Amino acid sequence: MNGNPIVEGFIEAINLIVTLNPQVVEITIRSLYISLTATFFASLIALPLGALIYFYEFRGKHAVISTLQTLYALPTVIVGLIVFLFLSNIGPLGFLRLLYTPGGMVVAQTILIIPLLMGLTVSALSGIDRDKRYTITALGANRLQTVVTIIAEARFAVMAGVLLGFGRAIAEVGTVMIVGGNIRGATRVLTTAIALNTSMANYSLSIALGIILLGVALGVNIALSLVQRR
Amino acid sequence: MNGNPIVEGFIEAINLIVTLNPQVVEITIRSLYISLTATFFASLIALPLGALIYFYEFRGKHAVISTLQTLYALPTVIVGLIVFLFLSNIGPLGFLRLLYTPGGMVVAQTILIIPLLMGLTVSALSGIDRDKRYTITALGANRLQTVVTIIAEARFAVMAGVLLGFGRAIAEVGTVMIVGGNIRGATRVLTTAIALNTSMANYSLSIALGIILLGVALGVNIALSLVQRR
Amino acid sequence: MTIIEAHNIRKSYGSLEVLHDVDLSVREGEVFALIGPSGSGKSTLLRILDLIEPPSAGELSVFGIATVEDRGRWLDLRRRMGMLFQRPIVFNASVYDNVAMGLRYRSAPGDEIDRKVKGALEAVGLSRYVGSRATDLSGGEQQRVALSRVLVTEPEILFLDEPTANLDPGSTATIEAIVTSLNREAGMTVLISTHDLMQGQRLAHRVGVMIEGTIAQTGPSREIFHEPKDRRIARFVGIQNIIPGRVVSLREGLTVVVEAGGKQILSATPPPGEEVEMVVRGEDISLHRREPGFEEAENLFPATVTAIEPTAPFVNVTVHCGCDLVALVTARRAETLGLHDGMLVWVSLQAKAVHLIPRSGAG
Amino acid sequence: MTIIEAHNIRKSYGSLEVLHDVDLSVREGEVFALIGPSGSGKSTLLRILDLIEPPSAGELSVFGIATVEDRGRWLDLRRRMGMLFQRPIVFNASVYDNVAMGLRYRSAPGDEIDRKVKGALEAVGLSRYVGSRATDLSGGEQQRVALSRVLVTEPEILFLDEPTANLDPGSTATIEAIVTSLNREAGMTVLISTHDLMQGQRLAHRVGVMIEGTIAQTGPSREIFHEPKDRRIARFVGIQNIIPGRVVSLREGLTVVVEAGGKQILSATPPPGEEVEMVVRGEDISLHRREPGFEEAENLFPATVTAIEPTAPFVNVTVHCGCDLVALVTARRAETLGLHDGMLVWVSLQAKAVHLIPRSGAG
Amino acid sequence: AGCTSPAPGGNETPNATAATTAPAGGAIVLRIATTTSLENTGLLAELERVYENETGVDLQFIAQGTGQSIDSARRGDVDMVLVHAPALEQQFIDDGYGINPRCIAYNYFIIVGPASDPAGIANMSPVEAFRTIYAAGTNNTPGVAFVSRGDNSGTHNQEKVLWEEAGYNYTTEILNAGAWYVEAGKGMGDTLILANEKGAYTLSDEGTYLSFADRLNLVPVIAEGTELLNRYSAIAVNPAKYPSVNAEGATDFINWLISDEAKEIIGNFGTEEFGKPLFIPLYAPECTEPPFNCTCAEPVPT
Ligand SMILES: Nc1ncnc2c1ncn2[C@@H]1O[C@H](COP(=O)(O)OP(=O)(O)OP(=O)(O)O)[C@@H](O)[C@H]1O
Ligand SMILES: Nc1ncnc2c1ncn2[C@@H]1O[C@H](COP(=O)(O)OP(=O)(O)OP(=O)(O)O)[C@@H](O)[C@H]1O
Ligand SMILES: [Mg+2]
Ligand SMILES: [Mg+2]
Repeated sequence: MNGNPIVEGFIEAINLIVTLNPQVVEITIRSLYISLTATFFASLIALPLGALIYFYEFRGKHAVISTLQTLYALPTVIVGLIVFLFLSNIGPLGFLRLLYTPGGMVVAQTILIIPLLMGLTVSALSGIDRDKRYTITALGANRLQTVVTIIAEARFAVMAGVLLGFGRAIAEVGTVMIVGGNIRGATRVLTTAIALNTSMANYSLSIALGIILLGVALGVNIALSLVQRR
Repeated sequence: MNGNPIVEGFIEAINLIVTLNPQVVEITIRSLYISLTATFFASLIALPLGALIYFYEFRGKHAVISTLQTLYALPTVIVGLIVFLFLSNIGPLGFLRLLYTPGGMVVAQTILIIPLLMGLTVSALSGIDRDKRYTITALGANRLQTVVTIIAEARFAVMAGVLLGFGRAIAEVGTVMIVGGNIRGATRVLTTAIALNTSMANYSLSIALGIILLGVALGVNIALSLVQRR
Repeated sequence: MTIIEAHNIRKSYGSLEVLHDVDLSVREGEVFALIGPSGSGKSTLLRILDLIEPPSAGELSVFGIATVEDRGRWLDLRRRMGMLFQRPIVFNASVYDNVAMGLRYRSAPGDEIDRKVKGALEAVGLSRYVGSRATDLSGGEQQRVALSRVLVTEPEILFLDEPTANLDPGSTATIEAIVTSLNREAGMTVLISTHDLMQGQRLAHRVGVMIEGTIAQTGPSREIFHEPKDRRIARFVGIQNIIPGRVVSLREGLTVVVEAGGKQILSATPPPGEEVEMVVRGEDISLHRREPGFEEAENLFPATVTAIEPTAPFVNVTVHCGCDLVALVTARRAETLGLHDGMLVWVSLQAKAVHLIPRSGAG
Repeated sequence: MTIIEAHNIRKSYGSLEVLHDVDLSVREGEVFALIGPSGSGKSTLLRILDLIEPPSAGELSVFGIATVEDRGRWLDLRRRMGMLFQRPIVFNASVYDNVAMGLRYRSAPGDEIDRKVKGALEAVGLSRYVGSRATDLSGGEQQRVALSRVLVTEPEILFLDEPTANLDPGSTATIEAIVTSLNREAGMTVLISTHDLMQGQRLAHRVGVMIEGTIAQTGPSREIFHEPKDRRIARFVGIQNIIPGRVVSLREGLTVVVEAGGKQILSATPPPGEEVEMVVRGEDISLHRREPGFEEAENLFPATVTAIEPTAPFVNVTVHCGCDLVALVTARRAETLGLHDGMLVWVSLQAKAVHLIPRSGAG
Repeated sequence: AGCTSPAPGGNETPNATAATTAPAGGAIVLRIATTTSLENTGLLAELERVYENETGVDLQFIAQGTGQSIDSARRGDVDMVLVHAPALEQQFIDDGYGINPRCIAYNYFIIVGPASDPAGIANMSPVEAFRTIYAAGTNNTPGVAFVSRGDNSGTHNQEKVLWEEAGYNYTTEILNAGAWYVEAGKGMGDTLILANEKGAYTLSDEGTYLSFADRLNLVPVIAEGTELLNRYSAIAVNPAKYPSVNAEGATDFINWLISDEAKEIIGNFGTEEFGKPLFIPLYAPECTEPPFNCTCAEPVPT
């Protein structure tokens, strides 16, 4: 038995970062790229949808919100599997040839975090007080303008939701493993590398990669809060 | 290739539920038990801690909240690995003999969702207006009474956070796989069963189990909102 | 010309009926004040008239256009109106961006926005805050930002929902002055809700009293304050004396009413029934040290002072003269009269200051 | 006995200094009103005195106990006080549970809680809502729930932060009556902040004027309203006439001041300097149709009416007599006088109604 | 090797990075589904490095569960498979989805267990050993337990074969045989860790065991016997079923795999790290005879 893998993981993380290990740099950038892109597309879809759900009173609104909250519990493997079945050669979207590509991984993660982002957007907007809504309407905003204004106003809470979504995307392994295939040099990302190294008992390397992943998440977090504070 | 695994998954799910397949019932109950217990303990720890962070102004408060948000991106595999290293025979807590037991899985999931629950509690309480805090203080509440009152007042938002935490716990596979070991009849839960069946290409069974998992989450969701509405 | 015409408006939230049987018509260029107790539905009615929320039932036409049938035109109509809310609402952006919102929604050209925003901030005295974050301003300043945000859109109808409830007298005066001049100079139609009765009186041509979800009385403020239609309105407008009585005869065009103690009181109101209540404002009751020789008031009688309660700058004086009457005199007059408990005074009261309403069942 | 003694209190939020140099001492059994413009720091001061927030600097003793050194005792001290906030704050629970909160925090026995809560709800007329969800009540009702929640804890000092700003006159009167009787009967010390100057006058033994983060003047309300210490206070308390002048001589114990137009005006204030401003309340100026023979006012001169502005139930009359003066007369008196633009009137003004303050630089 | 220097041919091994830069756009991609245990040995990374250097073809290995990788091939999502599950392979070929099977190499499964060998199976034949473990397990002999992969992988299938050969019906007698028989339902590495923590016996492929050996207390108890043979094969996906697959690339790669150059690489792999090779390349005519019975030399016609 060699030393403590957690301590060694820290040392190794520092080592990998200092030496800018090209493989690690590559998969880190890929992770970031895929999860940021997925978060971006998911936000593009989920924020307006969430705002619409928040805005309009309709029958079954409560059920929709409950469903969204339930979908927080959607296992990543299931999402991965379903996306895989769609993108697979013989699946309905096989012709897109997205399976085992970063593009497919973006699709999978986008789908994975949409319910979360929608649900959190609804919650974030619910924090906006009714009089502000009335004010926006009274000022003559049309629907789109209303949605944009209200999201801008709740930007701190919405951003917290987006961050949570990004965190879920970059930390998850189920969908990217199934849809991406963890192909070295093509679709390997931090989490699949961690899973692989764990299965190979390279615990300290796993922990090192985990630390790098957290560092990346922290960076995104700080970057976003700087943007926000402007 | 046989029929569409998604459709078959639905049929199989109904079949498993109707026939009360004893294996499925067993792992479903185990999943529920582990994740509910973990959510309970995590809430017990994270809610008061979150309330304290929200309440007290201290240097570095912003950094603490940022850190919590960053920890949302903690990969489950890493948490599983670290808990594993602690609980393993040669680990510092090996004497507890919790490795490969449901107890150990509860510990791992509890640790996994604590940052999330803390962060979401802080957010939920931030929605409470300052004057309410002043009112509670002015009425002569001591610290504990203040925390309890404010959590009770923000119970809808806090519960949404707890639900999100529960969702994350019951849907994750990384920690339970490593710490629990997916041992049939002992530590196999819905997500590890899904992972196993997926690796065996039993896709429709995976999807069936995913549907059951969502059903369970929906049940918890509805139960909680009924409790809340009382 | 009638600019707002509402008929039979009803509004429910879930099972709670907030408005019912609301009829209202407002003329172009008019200042109309809605007064009424808290929770009576003033804000809800204003929101409906501003087309922010649809009524549950009823007819509403704005600018002569019926709105119920044609929700497609709501946005256009709404853009010709503006509303200021009770709580100062500002958005987490600069003062400039806050004031520019309405214009941006209307896709106004950039230079026009710039000119108008700066002009409006000048007018409310907030020029130096143009770049500040609006949420950092004090309540009064925020309300002025909100007002300029509405005014830059040059609404033809301006709704003000208790615009000064949270403001100090200085900020209140500023806002009242702006509203008055917009009405006088730009001919803007103004609907204001307020629970400051004096504000209603100061600003409005006509006042509507909202009680429990409906407009119970409409008229010039003098009428509302001196000739309320029923007991609830009388109570709400702060009338101190509501005395039950019975009409006994008519004399020289005046109604003679006998109150419980047997005293006869003359009123200029034609009898609304046999069982009536006399409604007399405290400030219409004059007190004298001795019988005034020159007095032309139709009612004149001696009474005993039973209570003196200063409510600066006035004094509430309760006198007993068969029934109890509360008179409101200025502190200076109270001093001059040398009022004290048990003192004998003469009460004079013009017949036209005694308003009669039908006796209502409940107390 | 002094129950609250604050000295040199300062409070900053980040870089924003909200309070500075606040000195205040309140006697047991006193009703003290804080008035001041919005944003001047009234609420902040009340929170500090109620030990909800610590001051950034300064000394504060409550019930004779110095608080700065000993934060361990804050909870005990705070439990002997109570505070009602401006916005009605109720918790999402039943009315009963809302009112019981303070007692539960003090671990009162269940039957005592039951008795007190029911009694308090009775007193504010909300008995029938005991089981309702507090958040469903109207604003006025919620504020009454909040008041009973404070009162059941039987505070020795009651802080009221603009308790009636959002309420209609009826609810306001109820709350004022309760406060007055608690002070008179239970000897409760009351600190109330308000921007309703009349409310301050009505309720308080003493008034403090808060301007820009400090208490600029303290005294009985008559003094504050008639003898403000400086121009800002004069403005705030709504004095219509602030006329610059120069002290020329003393005559029979009165100060003779010449204003810009050359007119001599007598004041009973000893001269605070050579360059002064005369501060005269509009309601202290009497107007007469012809020269009054019997008048004892030290200042008497003819003038021309230049503007008449009704602000019911009063009328603002601007007269020109060298300088412009605004007189406040009742609507009835204006009618009696038959006032009209350009009319010649006589103005009488007692020397003691002319208050002098040192001339300040800024306008 | 310590944890600080990644495992054999570690997929993160810095020395492997030279060849990993993504091929320029337009490079021919060949997708190969394979099993995690094979990927974990690091052999594939080595083959990839050499082959990509020689041909410029972008080899993409997708490591999945055994069932999953054959299923991927059945769906035409990959161009070929590289697996070690003879029964599943045969089914795949018989169903018409797989063509041109070539066996490449073999090694042995090993039965590992605690050094104390509580069931006393050392020096037994594999089948005897299984019988002994069964007896000890069902008698509740303290310390005797067996961890099964339980995931229908090649290794798991081999284990089932051994139980059958030992005379038990796997489904009725072994599953649910008692607490001593633990079904892990996970990959080989995790199963070894699990067995290690429980001090149990398990069946492992040699490669995975060697790469985990430094963190295990388990020792190989039985490493001999033809029953423990572990044969690796490459099979192309039938382009008649899926015209879109890269059949040509698969043919080329299979032909390269059976070339002497590749066999040499395979035959040397692991010597540096473990002091002995992990795989033994198969040559004709040995491969055509029992116990192999497969094709290993005949090039696939292009
Ligand atoms: N969106 C809403 N949902 C449910 N109830 C509402 C809503 N808006 C108003 N109400 C209820 O309708 C009633 C009338 O409210 P409204 O705000 O119109 O009164 P108001 O006359 O403006 O009172 P105030 O003087 O206190 O502002 C109240 O009982 C209130 O609780
Ligand atoms: N917790 C806080 N953080 C930052 N600034 C604050 C805080 N509380 C009050 N302020 C600021 O302090 C100043 C004084 O506020 P305060 O509420 O005491 O005024 P006020 O006299 O009560 O005004 P109003 O009459 O409008 O209630 C304001 O500029 C306000 O924005
Ligand atoms: Mg309102
Ligand atoms: Mg305040």
